[in-house]
Amino acid sequence: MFKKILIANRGEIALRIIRACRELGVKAVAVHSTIDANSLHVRYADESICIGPPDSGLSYRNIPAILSAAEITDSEAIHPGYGFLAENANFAEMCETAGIKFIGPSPENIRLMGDKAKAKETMIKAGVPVVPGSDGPVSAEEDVLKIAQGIGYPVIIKASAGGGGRGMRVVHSAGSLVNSFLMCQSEAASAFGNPEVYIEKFVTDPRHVEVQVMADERGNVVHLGERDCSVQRRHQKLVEEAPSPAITPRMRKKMGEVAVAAAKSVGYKNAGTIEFIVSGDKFYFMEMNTRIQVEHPVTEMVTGIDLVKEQIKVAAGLPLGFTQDDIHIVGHSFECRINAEDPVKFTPCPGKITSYNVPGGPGVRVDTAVYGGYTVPPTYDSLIAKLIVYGKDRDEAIARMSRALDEYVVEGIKTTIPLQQRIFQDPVFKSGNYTTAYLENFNPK
Amino acid sequence: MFKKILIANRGEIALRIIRACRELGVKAVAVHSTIDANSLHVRYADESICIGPPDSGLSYRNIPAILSAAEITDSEAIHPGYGFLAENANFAEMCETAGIKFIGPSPENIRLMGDKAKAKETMIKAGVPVVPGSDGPVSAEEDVLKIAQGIGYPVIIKASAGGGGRGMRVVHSAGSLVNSFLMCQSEAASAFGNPEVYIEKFVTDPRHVEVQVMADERGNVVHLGERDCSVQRRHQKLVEEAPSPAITPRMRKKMGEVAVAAAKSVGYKNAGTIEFIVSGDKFYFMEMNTRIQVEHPVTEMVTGIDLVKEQIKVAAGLPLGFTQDDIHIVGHSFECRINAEDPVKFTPCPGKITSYNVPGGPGVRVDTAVYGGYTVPPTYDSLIAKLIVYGKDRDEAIARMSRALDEYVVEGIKTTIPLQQRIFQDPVFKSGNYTTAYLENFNPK
Amino acid sequence: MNLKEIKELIEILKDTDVAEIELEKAGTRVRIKKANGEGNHAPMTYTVQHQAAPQAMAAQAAPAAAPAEAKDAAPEKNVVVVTSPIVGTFYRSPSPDAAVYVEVGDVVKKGQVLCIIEAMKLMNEIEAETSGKVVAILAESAQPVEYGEPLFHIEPM
Amino acid sequence: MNLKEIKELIEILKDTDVAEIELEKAGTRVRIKKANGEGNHAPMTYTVQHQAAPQAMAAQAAPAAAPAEAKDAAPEKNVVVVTSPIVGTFYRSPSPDAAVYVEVGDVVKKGQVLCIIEAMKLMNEIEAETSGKVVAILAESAQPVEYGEPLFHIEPM
Repeated sequence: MFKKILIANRGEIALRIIRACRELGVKAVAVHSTIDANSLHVRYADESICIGPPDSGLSYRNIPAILSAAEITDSEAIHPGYGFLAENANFAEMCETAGIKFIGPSPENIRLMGDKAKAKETMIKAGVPVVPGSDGPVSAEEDVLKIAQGIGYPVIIKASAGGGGRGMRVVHSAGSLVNSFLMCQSEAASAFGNPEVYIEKFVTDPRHVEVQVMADERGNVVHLGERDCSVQRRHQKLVEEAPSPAITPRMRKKMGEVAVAAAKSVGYKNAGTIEFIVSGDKFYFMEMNTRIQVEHPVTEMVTGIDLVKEQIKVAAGLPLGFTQDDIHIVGHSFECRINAEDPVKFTPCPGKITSYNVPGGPGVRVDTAVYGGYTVPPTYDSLIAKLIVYGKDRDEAIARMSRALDEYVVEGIKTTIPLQQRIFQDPVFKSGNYTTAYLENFNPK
Repeated sequence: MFKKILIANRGEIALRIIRACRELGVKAVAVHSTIDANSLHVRYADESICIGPPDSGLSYRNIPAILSAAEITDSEAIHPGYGFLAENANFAEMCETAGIKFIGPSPENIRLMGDKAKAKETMIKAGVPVVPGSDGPVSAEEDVLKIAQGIGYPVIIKASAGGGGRGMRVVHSAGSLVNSFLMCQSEAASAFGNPEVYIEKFVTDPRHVEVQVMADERGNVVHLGERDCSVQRRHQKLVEEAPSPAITPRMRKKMGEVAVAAAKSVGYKNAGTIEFIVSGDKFYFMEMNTRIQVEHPVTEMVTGIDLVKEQIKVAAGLPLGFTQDDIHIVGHSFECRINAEDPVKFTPCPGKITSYNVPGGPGVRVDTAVYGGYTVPPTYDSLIAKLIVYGKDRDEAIARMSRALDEYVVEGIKTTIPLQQRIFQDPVFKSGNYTTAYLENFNPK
Repeated sequence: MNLKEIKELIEILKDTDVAEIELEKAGTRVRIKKANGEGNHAPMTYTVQHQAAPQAMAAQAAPAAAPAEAKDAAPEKNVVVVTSPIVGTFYRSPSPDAAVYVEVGDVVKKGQVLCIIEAMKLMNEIEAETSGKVVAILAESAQPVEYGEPLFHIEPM
Repeated sequence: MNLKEIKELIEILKDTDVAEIELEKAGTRVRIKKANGEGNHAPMTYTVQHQAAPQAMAAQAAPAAAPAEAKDAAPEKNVVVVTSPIVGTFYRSPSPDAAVYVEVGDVVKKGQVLCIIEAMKLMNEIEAETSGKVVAILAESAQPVEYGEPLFHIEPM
């Protein structure tokens, strides 16, 4: 096991990693920008190094500064957390060159999964289902008709140069396909200066479901079930749960096996998440995240596995502490991401927390780096806390989250708590029958 | 289910019960003394009633005031918590008379178990092992010799009028028995004005192990495993754990069966705890507590059962939500009672909490009613918080408690945290091989 | 608490022989101490220390935080506050049809019954502890009252 | 609470016989105490104490809380503090056997090398940004330094 680890991050995830280090008897080195000098991650670490000014480009993303900090503190490994340098293949490579263990997958894995086209190609080879479609631009009308026939309606025509919901058309039958195709081409030409379009199956009632995998450096890969992250606003997740109310045990097994096969096919190491788009009993690969996720605690709650400690252990060369047979999904867990944001407009709301009280009691976990009197800086992302609950079933977990949200006092800044309180009272959410469109349409009285 | 429950208590247990109510959708009424007007239990309840001045005899133990408060708020049931009126049979009876459900066992059960001699008698009848002895005073030398012969050495001679460790003599062999017996008699006569002594088997290396039982009002009784509470100072528990490192699965089964049989023999209802003194593979009945215990959370952590919600549900006439077969002890849990006390001299230390930060992260639960800026009044007991951890095994739980204690910031008053930090670093405690004498002898460098 | 309130506090202090005042209110604490100089008045110290709404909780919707104190906000000078000695239901008259015991403006004698508080099916008569004029009745008939809840203001005569 | 409010408070105090006022509000505490003497001309002192270390953490053993600030405690007036622009290892001389770049008392010119900081196996020369006299050297040779850690005090000339 390592003697000392440097944590190249801040906020709650830095604290999370420090906690794992303490429980493993490993010394933790915090790095921080000048504005974070009084942060909890600095206070709870065994050592700390100031690495630069508030601008994360000059501090938390400053590779030379972080490697120097590791060097002068004799750190044997670096945990990147999530965000910042977590999915930076160059950083992982430079760690390797400097003889410092990067706690995560290989630079090659990071690079591969960072390239969406290559990642998709790799997944297809590994037998992972992807959304069927033209697999590249189409220009001939007859090709469009043939492909749509093959994949079945509804289909979606997308401008290659489009994005963010622009340059798309959903087509429900062959009758309007050619017309829509031509219109989409001309719109794309005028809007993006590029008439190229491609065609894909349109996934109805999509859910965002992701499978956690964990791999050691000896070739063992285990999946830890799924998380449902469909409650999002513009791809920002707000509530996550495990297990997903949309996934049957049979689907769970199948998705898990697919995820393990995918990870094995690329020789994956450490923690990773394979994101799927799910519709009914179909699931399609979206992308693979080569890091610990913000929402990892819900998986920890229902499996009893400490993922961050496991990350450190496998990076130190130890075998996984469990096999697939040891993984049992028991109970239900939710996470609310408490952001310092206006709960209606989602505008960031940094500032000083004047009053603060965290919820407690059975089944409640809080991962946070803030405290009463702390000033949330405007410099970094707005996540200030993760409120996680566990219950023996989904109903108990919902009731528990409701009461925990009611107990949470954060004054001085606005947070997303009022929105999350409403979500946990909403019959649609409570039914479990929601899609990624849920939050956009959510407007209870 | 009840619509509204009155909580006849204060502090963390009142908050614990409010949390259970909220999760069950039951309104909670807090009662409070004048000094507790700004307490968290008052703030988190749906309604609150001031019932008297700080003196608990005039407020939290004031039966007429509490029943009036229940009446004017239309409360259907009263949860007594622990302490105060929790084991007051008259109160339970008066609740019954007033048509208010007492959330606990029957007045008869409370009365029976409150009378130590009758309780012991009842247990013997139910087949529960008790410490063998003279079963009353002995006066003839030959009787003493015969009894000691029967139960085996070492034996202990105790003055009937003694207590608190005074008027006792341990005898290891027949040679010194008569002499010790006579000396004890004369000492008892001069010290307590009563020469009566009795004789019992002296239990070597005793551990305090208690079994949690839960019974509904339909005759179902289930045990939820044991808690080890041997870390105590003058019968004040400081650290508890579940399961006990001294109990084998076979003993657990046997003790559990005995506890269930005992509860069934008296028609016991609701939550109860049977305390045993354990020595090697022998266990003897000490007493039965007819209430929820302070240390109930460790059982909740390893069984996944919410005991307080279960109390309310069975009081409302619902059947137990589980059978004996559903109970599986998984993982390991510790509780530290954080008292506002000097960690060396144990003198109470009430006062204002000037700085406060609770531990968080995986496997950590805090049950408390204090917060930054709160003034711990000198009026009530010194327990300010319960820090509970869960780990997949005892080692993980120990490491987790250590790091959680390190994270806990309570400034302005002295607490037992420094002592508990030392306990969780102590090789003897870590080995699990400790007895009730542990804390008295604990004096690490 | 704002500056105006503090100024008022100081004004209040001026014409008294109070030497020092300390007040904590909703996260704000003020302590005012008079100059020693004048020196002829007996140096009396008076400390009002309200257990300020705990900071961590300041904005928490406190369902019933210190209701007694809240209602007891500003009894005027020379007024005796009669508070409820028990939890129960307040009645201004012995029965629904009967006349009320007292009205605002009435002059009562020490020992005179002011109201009834029912608790545990028992009717408890609450008597005046001083003779005087009833200047305020603070609870409504048939309304539940807490321990310490103010019921009457009596101006001693 | 801002200065304007404090000034107003002092104004209020002036025309009263209040000797001392202490006010705590949202983490800031002010205490104003009138001079002992009778005279109105006596100077008034006031202290504004910002609750700097977060209250909840005040007494927490902070392993390395604001190390830069701590060491930078009290540079004198007219002193330029040269801080480390990078994380690395500080060296006072180009090699162990070589003479140090500067000593206390030396006069340096703008652009003159003061020390080396090694980071990522690269030697970074740190130059004086102003001409002046070296009045203090705050780091030891071969010692690790953080970003922003003060290295030299230079008195501009």
